[in-house]
Formats: sequence, C-alpha cells, structure tokens
Amino acid sequence: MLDKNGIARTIARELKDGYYVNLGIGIPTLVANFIPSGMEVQLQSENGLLGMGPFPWEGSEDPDLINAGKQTITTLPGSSFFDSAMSFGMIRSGKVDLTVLGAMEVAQNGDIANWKIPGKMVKGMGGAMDLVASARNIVVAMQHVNKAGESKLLPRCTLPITGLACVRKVVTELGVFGFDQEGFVLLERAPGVTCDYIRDKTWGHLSSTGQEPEIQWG
Amino acid sequence: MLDKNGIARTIARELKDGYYVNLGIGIPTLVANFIPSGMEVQLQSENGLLGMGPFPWEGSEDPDLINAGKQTITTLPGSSFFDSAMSFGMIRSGKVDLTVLGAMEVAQNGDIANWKIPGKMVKGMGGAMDLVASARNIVVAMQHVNKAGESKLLPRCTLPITGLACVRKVVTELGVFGFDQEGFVLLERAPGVTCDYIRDKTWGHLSSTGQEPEIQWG
Amino acid sequence: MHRWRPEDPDGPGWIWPDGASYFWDSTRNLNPNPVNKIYADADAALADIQDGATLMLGGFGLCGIPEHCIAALVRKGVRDLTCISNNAGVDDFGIGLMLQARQVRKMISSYVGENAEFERQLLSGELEVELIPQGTLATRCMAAGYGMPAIYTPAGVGTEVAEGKESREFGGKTYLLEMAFEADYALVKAWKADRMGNLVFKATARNFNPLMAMAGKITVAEVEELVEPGDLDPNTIHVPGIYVQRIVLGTQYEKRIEQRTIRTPLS
Amino acid sequence: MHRWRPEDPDGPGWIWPDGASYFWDSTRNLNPNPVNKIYADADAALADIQDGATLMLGGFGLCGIPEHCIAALVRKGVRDLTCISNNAGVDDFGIGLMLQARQVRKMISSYVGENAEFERQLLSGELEVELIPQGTLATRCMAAGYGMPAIYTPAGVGTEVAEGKESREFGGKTYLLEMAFEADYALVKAWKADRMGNLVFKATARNFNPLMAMAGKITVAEVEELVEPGDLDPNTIHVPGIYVQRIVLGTQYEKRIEQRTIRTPLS
Repeated sequence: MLDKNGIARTIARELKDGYYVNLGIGIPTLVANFIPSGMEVQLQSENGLLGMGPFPWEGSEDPDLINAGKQTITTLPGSSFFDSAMSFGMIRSGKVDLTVLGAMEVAQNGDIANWKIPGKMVKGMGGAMDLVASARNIVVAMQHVNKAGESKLLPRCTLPITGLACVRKVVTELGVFGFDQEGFVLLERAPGVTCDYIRDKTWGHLSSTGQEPEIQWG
Repeated sequence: MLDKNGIARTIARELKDGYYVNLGIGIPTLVANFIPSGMEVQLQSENGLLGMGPFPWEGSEDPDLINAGKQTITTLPGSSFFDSAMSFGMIRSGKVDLTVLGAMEVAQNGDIANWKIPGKMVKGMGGAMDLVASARNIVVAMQHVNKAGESKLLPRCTLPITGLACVRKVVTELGVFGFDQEGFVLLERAPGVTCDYIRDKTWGHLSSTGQEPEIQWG
Repeated sequence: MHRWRPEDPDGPGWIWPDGASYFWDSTRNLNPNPVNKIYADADAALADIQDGATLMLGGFGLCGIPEHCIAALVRKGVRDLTCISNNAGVDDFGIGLMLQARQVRKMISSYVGENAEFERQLLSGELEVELIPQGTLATRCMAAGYGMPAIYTPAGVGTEVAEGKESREFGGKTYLLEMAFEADYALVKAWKADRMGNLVFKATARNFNPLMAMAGKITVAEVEELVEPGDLDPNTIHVPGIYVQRIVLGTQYEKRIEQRTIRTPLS
Repeated sequence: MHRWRPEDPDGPGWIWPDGASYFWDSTRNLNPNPVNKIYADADAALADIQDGATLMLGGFGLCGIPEHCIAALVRKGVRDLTCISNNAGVDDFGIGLMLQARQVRKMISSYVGENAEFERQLLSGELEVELIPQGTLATRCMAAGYGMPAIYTPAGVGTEVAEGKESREFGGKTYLLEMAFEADYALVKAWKADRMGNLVFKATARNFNPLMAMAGKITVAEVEELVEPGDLDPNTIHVPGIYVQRIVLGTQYEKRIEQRTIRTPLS
C-alpha cells in the first residue's frame, strides 16, 4: 500500500524535462516535492501564475501571491503572472503537459466525478471542469475506496460528472491504472498488494494478467 | 466650400472633453490639429496605441512606434500599448466615442463603401470593417463628388459596402449631413454654398428646409 | 494629454506648441482641467448604484478583492444585487460582508466554499447561486470587454452545466455556447493607476480584475497607488484607461490571507 | 527553475534546499541543464519547416516583423506557403522578399498594398489572397491561443466577407461566426525574452505578435535581447514561456520605416 507521499512520488515519474504541470489541491500538490533533482518543471496555478515556487518563509508571506488553493506561495525566476482568461486559455489550448487532480469517482471509460455530492452543500467546480475538458494528459490521484468501503473505480460514475472520458491514468494506494477499450488496466501494483486484492477493490472492469510488477521509484 | 482643413475643423466640433477618438487615414487625421486648446482627447490607433501624439522631430523617429497609417508618431503621457486583439476589443465593445473615416460612397440609409473598387487591385479593408460594424458614433469625412463629377451621397452604394447603416454624420466640402428615416438631412451649409447647389450634388434623398445655417467654427 | 494648437492648420503635419519630447515623459501635464475620473472615496464612486444592479467583483479568494468598494456597498445598504465573482468571500471579509447584510440576491461564481452564512442563505432559499466553471467565468468576462457576444468552451460538456445550453462540434470536439456577461458595474482592485485610468495589477491579485475592468458598463477601480500620467511605462499597462470610468485611491488595505502556508526549515 | 529535493517527503509543506528567497531573484539559476529553447540562429530554428506549411508572421506594416526569420525562410527556399500576416511587406522587405522568391501560395491578410510584385502574382493567378478584417484576423489568432474554436464578430456583416459564412443574431445585432486559425508555425518578433520563452514587446511593434505567439503549434520568437530568468518582472510579461518553443537572438535589425513622418517646426 502507498501512503499519500507514495502516490505523489509514483505520479512524479510521469514528469519530463520542460513539462508545464498543473497540480490540484491535496495529494496532487505533493507531487511538487518529488520533481527529480535537475529536472525543469514549471508549475501552473490557474489563478494566474506560471513558475510557482514553494511556500514562503514565515514573515515573507505576500497576500497578493497565492495559488489556486489560496495558499501563500512564492515564485521562481522566470515566472509570469497573467489574468484568469489567459490562464484558462493556455489550459484550453493544450499547452499544459500534465494535469494531476483528485477525484471522488473515476469510470472505466475515463469519466471523472469530483465536484458535487447530491444532498450535500455544493461548493462549486472551480477550475476542474475547464481542466478536465481540455488537458491532454490527466492523471488522477486518489484513494482506491471511499470511507464506506466502496470502490471509486467504477463501471460508470454515480456522482454528477466533471468531465467525459478524459482521465489517462489513475494512481491509488493500491496501484497504477491505465485504460483500454474495455476499462481499467492494471499497470503496476503497490508494494505488498496482490492482483486479486486490487481486483476485489475495483468495481469497474479491470484487465490484469496477474503478473503486474510492483511500483518502482528508480 | 470647405478645404480639407475646413472639413477637419468642422468635424473637430464633435469632440468633447474625455473623448476617445479613432481617426482614419487622410482628412480624418487632420482632425487632430483642431482639438480645442485645453480639451482632453485621446487618440486610439488600432494597431495598438491609446494616447497617440504628434509626429516625432526629425532624428527621433522610432521604427517600433507607428500609427495605423504606418507613419512614425509619438506618444503622450498616459498612453498605453496593447495587442491587436485588445485594440479591436475596445472598438467592438463600443469604448471609442468617435470614429472618423473617409469613404468612397455613403448611402442615404447610412451604409458606407470605402474599401474596394471592382476591376481595380483590392488592397484590403484593414480595420475599416471592424470599425464601422462596432463604433457607436461614426463621422465620414470625404469629398462630396468623385473625380467623374458623380455624387458620393447616394440612394444606395454602388461599390461593395464596408458596413451597414452605420454612418451618423457626413462632412464634405459642401456641408454637414445627418440622417433621418428618409435619407440625408442637411444640417449646415459650407460658407458660400447654396442649398440648391448641395441638393444638386446629392443624389440620395436630401431633406432641407432651404434655411440651413452656414457652418460656424465658434 | 495634449492641447493641439491650430496655429498652422495648413502645415504638412501635426504641430505641437513647443519642442519638447513627450515620449514617456512623466514630468509634464499641460492640461489645466483634466477630465476627472478620480473620486474622493469608494462611497462617492458607488453613489449611483441602485437596488437590483448586476455587479462584477474582481478577486480570487480574498486576493485582489476591491475591499473598499465592498465596505462602501455595505454602508450604502443597496440590496437585491446580482454579484458575478469567482468566490463569495469568507463570513467576515469580502463579499461575505454583503451576505451578512443580506444585500445579495444571486451569486454567479465558480467556487463558494468557506462561508457559513452563504450556506445558510442558500439552503433557506434567500440566496440564488449559479455555479460556472472558472475558465468559463473568466472568458465570459473577457468576451464582454472584447465585444464578443458569446464564446465556445469545452468546459462542462456532458455535465449538469451543459443542461439547457447549446452545444456544437468543431473539429470533432464538442463545445458549449456561453454568453458574454453584462454587468452594470465592475468593481476591481488594481495596484497602480494614473488619472487616465490606466491600470497595473500585482502578482496573482490580477486574476479576474482586468477582465472585469474591461467588461463593466461602468468600471470603478480602487487602487493602492495613484501616479502621474507617464509614470507607468505604456508597455506594461494591463488595462488601458479607456475601460475605466472611476478611480478611488484606497488606504490601509487589510488584504487578509485565507490560507497562510509557510515553508518548514529542514531539521 | 527549481530542483525539489525530497529530503523530507513527509513534511507538512514544500521543502527548498536552502533558505534563499527566489522571489524575482535574477541572480540564481540552479539548473545545470536547462531545457533548451534557444537556437543558434533563425536557420536552425526553422530547419524543419516543410513546403506547404501554414505560417503566422507577426507585425503591422514593417513594424515588429520577424525579419531574421523571413530572411532564413528565403535562404531555405521552402515553397507553397500559406502566410497569415496582417500585411505582405513591401517589394524588398518583409514578406515581400518571400514573394519575390515565389515561396508564397496564399496570403491571409487585412491589407496588402505597397507591393508591386504581390499585385503581379495576384493578377497572374500565381498567388491566392484572402482578405479579412483586421480585428477578425487578430481575434481568430487569439481564439487559437485561447483554445476557442471560433468567435463571433460583427465585422463584415452584410459585406462580401460574410459570403458563405454563418451569421447569427445576439441581442438584436448580427454577428459572423469566424473560425480560429490553425498554423504550423508562428514566427514572431519580440523585444526581450528569457530562456524560458517569456516575451516582452516594445511599443506598437507588439501588434499581432503576442496573439500569433500564443496561436502557433510551434512558435519561434526572434528577439533583440535575451536576458536571464528573473530579469523580466513577472508582472510585465506579455507572452508566458509556455507558448514559446524556440528562441532566436537576432542582431543588426534593419527595422525599416515605411512612412517616415516628422514634425514641422513652427516658422
């Protein structure tokens, strides 16, 4: 089983030199901690920043400088600020190489639901619908099952969806999953987790040879 | 009869304090010379400048600083540069208070033709179609008749039109013309020109009491 | 600003009354009676806002919000407002203050968390809310400022957001038709302005502010610093003054931080 | 650019290897192997352009044109090009040089005067031309960079430009549906860039350049000055580096003036 940092570290293997990356709130944010040393990756924050840096040191917080999670942050040399229309312009035009976000449910056709639970107060979709409708390369970071023990990898989403057939990869505490015509494809197992266990926790269609390797961080 | 400067000076009476104005190439450009002393008028050049100033002194021409007529110009304090999309954005959203341009023909319903003569090399409409489709307040500065002696104020345009029912006022060497439901309305005569003479040179429908005053520059 | 003098109307070019260069020269202001866009305070700038008005309010979270304009709206007590704003503030700051005073009839936003009073009014039916994808919200503002009546965006295709909306395929991909916003007033927060209304924003406090500044029928910009015409490099202006009708110089900005996150030193 | 070190992956926040502030700090560049967007010259940057490609070329008249890229295209001899550019240069400068070399199959422009060779090729049928209102041209570029498949504009309604195009009424006014451009390459001229590709333009040499830079599948920016990351104030960047794939530092710009107009001293 992976912890949150393990999930983030696994996703960080998707990064390539020169990538522009948008990281959602929660586990996706942790991916920034695992950008390999020497690799150039620029983080886009959809509230209007390219070249996001780490949190500021205490006392140097700038209320005019936050990320999309409304956290105080810093910039790195070569950063740029822009308005929200240009920010979503670069997202819509497919310039962001990798988008990592959380989800409540992912369907075996790549649909994602992550903004609304019927009966609960709806806070809004923020930029999630724009991101999932446009990003070329979407990786979901989430827990494999919800608090009720139900799988979040489903035949189809039961919650109101955020976007259609857009997820390329899912990383949970149990493994790494791709997609084919039939549904989910197990690519790698988390350390110490069996294929049967994963199959049991995955309610959507899952292709597995039973021989998938354990995740390696190299 | 008015000369070119007289036409420009007549149009300059339309200016008001705080106006943003787009002046076309030719006679319209001369309007800038008659902005009343102490009045604040900002000139918009659709290639991306608000706050255009006069031509530069010899030796201080900047090839990176031109107007829409491709002439070297200067800027005034408080000017701003922007890209062509924003420039036409402010035109389309009706932020420019007055647009002055030349024309080959104006029809009695306010149609304008000023970009193309069939059989001649067509150079293009530049920004004219955008301007006439969007500007709230369009004044045409032109000669009343063409070189063949034919009226340019017509029942309908014979040349390919640039925009529909958009002209609010026409100023020629013979007078100032508005529009009503029926067609052109003579508002003022040029000094020394009779209403009958104007009627003779205006082939579109012209309303005139015969008592229109001579143009005063105050 | 310039005062042309028609001393030589028949000359071949434009005539300037003296030989100085005005190119990015901040030291001159020849006009004795400049057009006045500057208002004494936010109360004066918002004096004519009526009940039932549609307002755009800039900001993302509490970052770059027009806090003096919001305070003035609360003082004024204007009601039944429709507010287009990415967020709805927190209970005791930002648009939350207007919610406490029950001045808002409808919120058009992308995310409205962090606000208990908001939730209460929504559940009781006092408040209407329309949730819009953030990029759609931004682009519908931009469309207004750019004179485009509508835009196409893929955001929300196949979701609840698409219900009742026209969709259309371009190049094999489906897009929704979304209309430009119309707002009676845009209230924005800028970093610097000159008296012509040219605006410059700082860091991520830019966000929706320039878009809304360009979209409002009447745009009120509250700013931290007011400079002379020419002090701002014309290459660096985010919103040209043509879009801005009213300017207020604010003082003592609170600029509350919503999530104060700091770096942890290595132990 | 940053090198995160996962020394403390379980820590509560992001960890930076030392205590320095990187906020607008131009003196540091920790990365030993930066991603290379910088090409030796325009020839190298344009080496893969094929016959039949669609190019966007920035500039208004001869102002802000990518003159080194144009020279490289002429040297390369690539043919059957479709060029999206507001103007077509003059006979011996700008796109006129490509016309002389008969490299252009189609021009998409708003105004093509001032070019005798252009006229000759057009009349002889060697060259196709599509004339587009200038604002439509600009906005179709912007649409591409902003991921919008099409825009609505009133320009050209009721004219020849509207022929064969879909029109639609919004709020009682008629608009034409105009498609976003698709271009294989955008060749633009900027004033300054850093090696991340962040671009700054000067005065009215900005014009179509930022729009095309954002629209190209591959964007090549030739610049007058190349600075270190952090030297450009992030508030003042016109085109963020995410849009720019290749950078060329040009030297000895000719920057020809098309209409040299000067002020006449009062006599």
